Amino acid sequence: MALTTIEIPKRKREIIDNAVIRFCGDSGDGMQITGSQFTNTVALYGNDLATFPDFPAEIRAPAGTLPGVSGFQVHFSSSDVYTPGDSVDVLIAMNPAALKMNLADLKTNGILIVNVDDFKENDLRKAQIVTNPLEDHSLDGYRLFAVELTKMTRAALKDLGLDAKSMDRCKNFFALGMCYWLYNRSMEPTHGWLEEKFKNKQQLVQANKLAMKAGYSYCEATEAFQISYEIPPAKLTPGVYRNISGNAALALGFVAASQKAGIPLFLGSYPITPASDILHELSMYKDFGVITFQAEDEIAAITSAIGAAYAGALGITSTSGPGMALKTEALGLAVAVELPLVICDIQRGGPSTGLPTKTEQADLLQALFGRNSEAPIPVVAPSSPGDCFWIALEASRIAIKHMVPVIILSDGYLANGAEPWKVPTIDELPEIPVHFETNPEGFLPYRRDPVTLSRPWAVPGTPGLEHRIGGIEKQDVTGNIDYEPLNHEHMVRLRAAKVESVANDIPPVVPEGDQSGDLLIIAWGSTHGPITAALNAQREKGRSIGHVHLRHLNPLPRDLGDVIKRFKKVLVPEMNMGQLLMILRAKFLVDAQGYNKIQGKPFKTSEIENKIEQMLGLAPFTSPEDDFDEQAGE
Amino acid sequence: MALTTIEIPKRKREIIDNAVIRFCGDSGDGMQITGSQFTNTVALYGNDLATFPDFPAEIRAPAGTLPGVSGFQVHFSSSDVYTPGDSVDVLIAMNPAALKMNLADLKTNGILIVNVDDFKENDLRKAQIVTNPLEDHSLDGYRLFAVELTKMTRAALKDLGLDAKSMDRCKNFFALGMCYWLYNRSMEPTHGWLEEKFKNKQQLVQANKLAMKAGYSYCEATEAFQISYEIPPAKLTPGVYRNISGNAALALGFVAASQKAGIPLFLGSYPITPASDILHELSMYKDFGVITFQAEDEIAAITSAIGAAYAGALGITSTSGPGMALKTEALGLAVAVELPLVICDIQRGGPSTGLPTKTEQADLLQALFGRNSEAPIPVVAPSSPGDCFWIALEASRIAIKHMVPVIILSDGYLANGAEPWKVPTIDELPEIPVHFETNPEGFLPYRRDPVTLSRPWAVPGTPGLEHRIGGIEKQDVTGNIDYEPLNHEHMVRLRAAKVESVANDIPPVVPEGDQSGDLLIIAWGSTHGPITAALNAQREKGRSIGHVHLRHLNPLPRDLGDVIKRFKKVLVPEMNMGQLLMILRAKFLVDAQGYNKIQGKPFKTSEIENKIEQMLGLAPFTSPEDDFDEQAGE
Amino acid sequence: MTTATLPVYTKKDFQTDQEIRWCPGCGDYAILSAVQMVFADLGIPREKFVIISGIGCSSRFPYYINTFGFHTIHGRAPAVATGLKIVRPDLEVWVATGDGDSLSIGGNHTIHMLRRNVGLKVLLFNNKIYGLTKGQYSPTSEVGKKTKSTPFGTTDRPFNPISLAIGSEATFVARSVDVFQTHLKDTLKKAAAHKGSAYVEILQNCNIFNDGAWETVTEKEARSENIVQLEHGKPLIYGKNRDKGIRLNGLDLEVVQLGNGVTEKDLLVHDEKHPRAAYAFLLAHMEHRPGFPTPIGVFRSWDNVPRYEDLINDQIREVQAKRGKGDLAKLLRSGDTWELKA
Amino acid sequence: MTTATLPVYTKKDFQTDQEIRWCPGCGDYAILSAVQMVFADLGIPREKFVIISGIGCSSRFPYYINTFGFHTIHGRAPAVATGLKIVRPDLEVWVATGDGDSLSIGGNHTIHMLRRNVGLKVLLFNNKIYGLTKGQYSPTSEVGKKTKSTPFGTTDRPFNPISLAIGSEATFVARSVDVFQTHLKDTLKKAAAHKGSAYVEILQNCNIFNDGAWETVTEKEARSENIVQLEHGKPLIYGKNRDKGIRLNGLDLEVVQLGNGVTEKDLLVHDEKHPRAAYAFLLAHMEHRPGFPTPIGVFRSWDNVPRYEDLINDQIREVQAKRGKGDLAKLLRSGDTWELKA
Ligand SMILES: Cc1ncc(C[n+]2csc(CCOP(=O)(O)OP(=O)(O)O)c2C)c(N)n1
Ligand SMILES: Cc1ncc(C[n+]2csc(CCOP(=O)(O)OP(=O)(O)O)c2C)c(N)n1
Ligand code: SF4
Ligand code: SF4
Ligand SMILES: [Mg+2]
Ligand SMILES: [Mg+2]
Repeated sequence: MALTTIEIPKRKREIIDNAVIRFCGDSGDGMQITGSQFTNTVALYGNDLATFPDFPAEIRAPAGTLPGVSGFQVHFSSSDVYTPGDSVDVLIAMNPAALKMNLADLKTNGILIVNVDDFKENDLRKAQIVTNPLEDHSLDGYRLFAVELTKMTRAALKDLGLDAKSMDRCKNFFALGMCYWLYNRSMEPTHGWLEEKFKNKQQLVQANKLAMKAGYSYCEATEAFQISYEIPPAKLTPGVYRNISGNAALALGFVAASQKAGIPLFLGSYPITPASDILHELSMYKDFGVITFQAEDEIAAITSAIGAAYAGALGITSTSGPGMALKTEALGLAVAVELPLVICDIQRGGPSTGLPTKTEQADLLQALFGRNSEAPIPVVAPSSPGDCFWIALEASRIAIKHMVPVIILSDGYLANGAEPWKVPTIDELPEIPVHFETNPEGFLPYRRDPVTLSRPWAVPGTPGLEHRIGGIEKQDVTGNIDYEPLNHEHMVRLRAAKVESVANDIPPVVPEGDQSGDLLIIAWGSTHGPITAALNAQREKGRSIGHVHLRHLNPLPRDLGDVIKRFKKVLVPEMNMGQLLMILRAKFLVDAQGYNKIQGKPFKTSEIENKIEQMLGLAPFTSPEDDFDEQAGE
Repeated sequence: MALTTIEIPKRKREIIDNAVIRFCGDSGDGMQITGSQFTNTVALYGNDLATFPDFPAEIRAPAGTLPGVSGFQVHFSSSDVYTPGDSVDVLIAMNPAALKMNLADLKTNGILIVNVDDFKENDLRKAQIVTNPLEDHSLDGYRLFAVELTKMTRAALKDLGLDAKSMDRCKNFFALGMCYWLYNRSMEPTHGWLEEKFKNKQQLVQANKLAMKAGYSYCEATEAFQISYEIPPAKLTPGVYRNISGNAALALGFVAASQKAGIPLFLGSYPITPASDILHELSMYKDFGVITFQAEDEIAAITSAIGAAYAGALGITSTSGPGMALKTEALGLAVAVELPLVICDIQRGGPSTGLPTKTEQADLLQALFGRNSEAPIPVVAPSSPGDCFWIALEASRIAIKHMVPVIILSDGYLANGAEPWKVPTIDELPEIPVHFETNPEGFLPYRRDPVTLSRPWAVPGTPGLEHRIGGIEKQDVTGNIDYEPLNHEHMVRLRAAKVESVANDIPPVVPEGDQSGDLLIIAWGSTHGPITAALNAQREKGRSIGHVHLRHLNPLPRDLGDVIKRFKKVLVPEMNMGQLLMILRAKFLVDAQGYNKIQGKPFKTSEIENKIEQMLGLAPFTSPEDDFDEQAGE
Repeated sequence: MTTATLPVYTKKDFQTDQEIRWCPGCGDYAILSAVQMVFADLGIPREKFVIISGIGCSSRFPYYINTFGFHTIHGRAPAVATGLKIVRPDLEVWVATGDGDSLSIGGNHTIHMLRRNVGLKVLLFNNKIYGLTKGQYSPTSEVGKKTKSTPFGTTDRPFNPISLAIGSEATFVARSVDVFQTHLKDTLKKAAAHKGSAYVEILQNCNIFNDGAWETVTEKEARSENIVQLEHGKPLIYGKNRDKGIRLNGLDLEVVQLGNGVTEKDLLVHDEKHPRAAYAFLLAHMEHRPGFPTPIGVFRSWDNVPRYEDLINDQIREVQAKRGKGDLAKLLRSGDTWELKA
Repeated sequence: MTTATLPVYTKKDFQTDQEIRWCPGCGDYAILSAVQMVFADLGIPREKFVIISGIGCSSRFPYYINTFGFHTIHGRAPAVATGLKIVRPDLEVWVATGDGDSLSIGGNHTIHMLRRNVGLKVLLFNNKIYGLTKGQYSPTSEVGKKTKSTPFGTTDRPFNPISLAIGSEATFVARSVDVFQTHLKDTLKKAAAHKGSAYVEILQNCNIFNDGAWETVTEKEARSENIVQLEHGKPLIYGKNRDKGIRLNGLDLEVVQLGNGVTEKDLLVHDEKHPRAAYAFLLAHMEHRPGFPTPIGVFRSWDNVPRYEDLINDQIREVQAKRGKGDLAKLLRSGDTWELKA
């Protein structure tokens, strides 16, 4: 062991504020696990962070091809993090296809680690690359580390008696080890995870530990890396944290809502990307009495949930755009019979099948208006993965309090993205009081609470409350079928007023940033991160900007119009063609401007900043279309 | 015959401009036929006219009950007629239920004819009437004619050997005869109709003729009627006319479109009120090669039509609100694959099952936005029953020219209402050129026409054009699946631009009435009649008002904004809660005001006039809600 | 909630104050009356009954029965009822539906409810027509039928609701007729007693748009020649003089005349518990053949299959027995957590 | 348009330039290859083929075959194909679908297509799982299966696609297996030759989410013991040594060991033209019973039923023959018209 001594020069360790690192490779290369482990480790250390997984639409495209590329990005910092990062400090590319698909996002002079063993001619061909980028100087602007990842992993594991395939499966942990060295992180948390994960497969625990160690040592031993980094912990609110994705948080939120309400949770759902995980998560919570019903289609999914709500459960259904389109007739029924229901639409790229694995915010108008006739429904939207937990509670609260269906608009970015989430204690959760009618005295199915305008929840099986409900227009109070003209007008306005009354509980609007000034940004949903980051950056430059991020899209907060009046200009960035924009313009007659990006991926902070500067007359604007027109021609 | 001579005093005959007459009775009383016959006769005479049938939601409610009441209203005139009339000059009520449901619309001092034979205690009870209105002076404000309709009909038919039931079925023709006397009309046209209708049942021809004659003679003989009326023919454009309902006109329009385009017509449909008649009508035109497919549900209806369009047919589907809601996912597919398709939504009262037989305009936002993601579709709306013919041609033309689905928004009022329609000659019909791609050279499925932006229509079976299409996002030109961010943005904007390009063919907006001034009314669909009538009345009073009635709701005419600027105020009356209003406010930032009536029935001219005067500061406004609050209390 | 003594009801207790809006003479009245009587007889507290319907004349049913009722949307009653039944397996959930509602737009929910064996009782009002929309053909209308939507006759082969149900693995399938009140009530009671999905086709006359559609079955004179009653354990005999029967011939059925050496013993003895669903299937197809009678009664009654709602709730109970009832505070803190100290 | 000489194609002519995006090892590749070969063999011009699919891994099928292809939306392929086929009865329209696509969301369109007997050939890729959405159970998954959406096991009884099809009055129903290339091609050719709806269930392995689901049928060692081939006019013999058979026993089937006096003559002889659909139904349910093999081959092939698209087009031709082709000017002026002179 000590026969020859290699002298390792003391290398620089730099303390920096934040870094963005992206692992990418073939779907079979385990990039999601690698990214999650790295995330977990930096989170445990106390950094703030945000992640963005980006996996292919295809189930499993042929190995090494472009459609097969999978990626995972982590942004971690010693201060607040709002987005996974516009561009990347360190890119780990396991094969040529991954390199090709991801290089554009690497910063100039950024660190690029590639697995040279997978840059053979055949690999290049599968990635439709003509000349080897490792040789043609196209990577000259980066700090390239061409590492024999496969070979070195095999060497490290040669004594374990694994076959070649199994050994090669560990090469992602070699890369992970390198990153741990690079950012001075302990491998302990990942050791713990491996031991838990492969409890009964000690050989795999060993193999992965060894591979990781080898990667770490490789950096330590070679002189390739002249510098490593240290990112101190962030100043986060004290408490217990966990990493959580939007879909997992939604599921937890519903379990919490059902527990707080003291009624069973029923999910009727039909699998669809990117909503399926809500079904998967909730189907595990049988110990909470959660009922999950995988229906024959989206219509049965929502109508079974309506049946469950009728029976006295918290009925919910989860889906994405195309499935949402199928549910709209049933939504109208829920409006007419005034039963509580929560519908989760995890938006994805469209129209039609569109871009199933990509994110978009283009179902807002569908949520607001996608039903026959006047059938208003409250709509809420979470602004971050962790916020999905709270939005589930808020939607359930509204549904039960007002006896209405409520739509939650999440999106693919929130659903799959994850962030550290401060775990609430039980008494931090809102109360969700439920009153089931039991008194037959004077009972009438559409007699209303004067404040919430809700009708009684009178579930089958309650003696003396036998009554009939249905989707035909009915007389108020009695619920009897009624075709009278004036009754219809009354009922239409009543249903609208009931939804409007939800605004009674919306807290006053307090913009982030400035309370009045030059520019107000109004937005909703998953754009919260990049907008907040841009807002902070621009305000540091002395600009007067406020930001209202709407959680309630219907009804809107009552004082929103007043807030708008306090600003000179209004900007509405959305991942659609201007849907909230239209609502705001119509309602407030304000000449708000849209900033619309519809590329299946979130805004970059820099894009928002650029747009802000343009609105403030400080810079020309390069819109995504301009980019596009340059690149795609026509 | 001449044993005693009854001296009939010469009675007054008054020449008047117009009259509104309403027949109402039990569903079994044949009121629709009676009304149609009267309509037919006045039309043949050359009056302008409009009709409004109002039948019950129920199949056949028990005879004599309130839900069983059926009515038919005709407004006929020597000048232009725009609506069936706000209130009624002559009301024929065949039973107490009909009287109760319709009396409110009879003008003070109007003529009221009732069948006393059906005002027995039992009849009153079925109508939930406590005291006999014929006796309690509640009808004092009208010119009441309590006629023994049943008895006199039986007397007239006693020699024909019919059973009592068959005789009683003729009493509606007794009433019809009375009306012919009252308005000095010949019974000839109805004779002709009877002979045609009961070709092989001479007994029935005789019976109905006799009953009608008896009614006529009764008026002639008794002194009850002191006055009869004469309404001279109107000055209508010369030509051949027929009476046509909106649904029949739509069906004819599609046959015409298919003939002009030279391609087969395929209707995929699932029955639903009030759209079913389109299916019924088209299923009769087999001699035109029309294919009607009664699908298993609305989804199969639209998707089979998409399949038919793919095959090279003019694919259409017809439905109403709840069925429209079910079609939205498939609409997105049609947008994505860019195939021509026409969707007819015959709007009815909602939400959910709502008021199936009542009219409403509340599906506009569903038509514009009721789909997942950004899936723009041209939307057009007819303004009268006869216009339904032309709108079918226009929708087909747009669909084929731009390779897009097009939505037609009709409504229950247009669908069932009828008006005299000037039959066009073949060369008055627009051309609908169709180009099927046949040249394999350089063929690519998404290569576009530079002006219409449409892709080629390349139908299966064409040698050398084998290609694949689908709902996943695709590369422009090649049509290959493509998930690239910038390609997606390009395609989204391209699909929007394609729909926008439809505006190239929209003629400049020329308001009815004034071209600039105090008030601009913007409206669409079936409200055309009452608005035009109100406009004329108000302009005669010297007010400066224009009226734009939009046929194209998406895209809007390019110069609409300019027109709006020429007026001080904008009023948007709609039978919904303000849907077009929202679009106009958002697009033009104009503080347009809505006038919203949502009672399952059309505006009255007087209501629009009142609103106009209020907008002009000339009168206080009584909204329908005010009415309501007074009447329905809570 | 449940009292020690069983409630005693009469038909009246199941009537509502709502005006009935079916055409006079409609077969729906008879079905309504039979159901009200059967409900009264079952000895189950009234509040335990729920009737779920879709859209159609038949789907107006819930308004006229004084229990809980939910008139939903076209075709979706089985799905609404499934959600309800899973949450409340203790309720008696009946579905009222038409041939259009259940077999056209609602076909998918129907077959899935049956394969899952959800404990619902389904009343299929089969009048071979769309009544409420005024007379278009339905998926049970015979080929060539002229209707509002097929002035030249239909071209669609109809479903046989019984064989479709059997093909969907239904555990209880029966047929009765609106005007055969005793038979209908008996059949409904059997359906009520069945544990899983009970699918009951009721031949119903729509006297307005399809009058006499079931004439061969209901017409007093002819009916005994045209119907064979399926009675468990009894031979398939029919005819005015009970002189005809159904005999098995290999895998086929044949009509035989009794006498001339052919006796009751030769006839097929009905077995509603027959282990092969193909048996009921064979019976169901009999009526399509010239010279064969229409079978009514219980085709199949197979009680060995657990109810869907029980399986779901059992699974929950099992997990809770093993893991204990869920603890929310624990759940929220599950997974990889870390604590940041102040 | 049609040339006098029949085109001569090879498999290659039916391949496209699109990268195939199925997981390596997926059973879909074998099905693709078989279909390409069969298409090449049928002697039909390439442009006459159209493949319509829904959504799922299997529904990517059209992209990889060089014919006309339309990848529609989930579950709706039969309806799209029906519209197409009615307008163009001359085309060869094939439907590619999965067990989720066809039997879950698309169940209604499937059963209606079959009852109507639309001339479509349906390839049901049955892998007993939702592949594309990454592993939830499907309506053909076995009870108790643990999947992403059922971590504690499913509680839904599955459909048997064959019996559901027969219950829907299907005229051609067959089953084959992805890896049995010869059998698969034979079966596809028979489907191609059938006039009406041909429903072909193909047992397909999803090696990612449900690997080995059909192991008992495909596993080299065991397969001959677990499969019985249905061949028209041949007895139902199976087993490695062809020493087992299926015998009819009343209305039931039993497995018998040949020898000891039991000979081939005692066995059920397969009759795909059997006049009673109950026969095919009986065969279909065989595999659910312990000790019974899984039948593959053509269960039922019944050619006496006209195709839906022909009936529709015939009706149009008849009306046109009787009334003449429609005259638009006349039509517009039909009904009660009147003329107003200037
Ligand atoms: C989504 C939707 N599509 C269509 C309709 C129109 N509709 C109402 S009832 C009905 C069919 C009725 O037939 P059936 O189910 O046989 O009931 P019946 O009236 O004969 O009892 C139809 C098509 C509807 N209400 N909703
Ligand atoms: C309306 C709608 N709902 C849900 C989905 C999501 N989805 C896509 S494929 C699929 C099921 C796939 O299973 P299967 O049909 O068996 O095909 P396989 O992938 O197994 O070949 C589902 C649920 C969708 N695309 N559209
Ligand atoms: S239309 Fe037919 S089914 Fe409907 S209520 Fe009338 S008779 Fe009965
Ligand atoms: S997921 Fe399964 S069915 Fe889909 S491509 Fe992969 S192996 Fe085939
Ligand atoms: Mg019916
Ligand atoms: Mg599958």
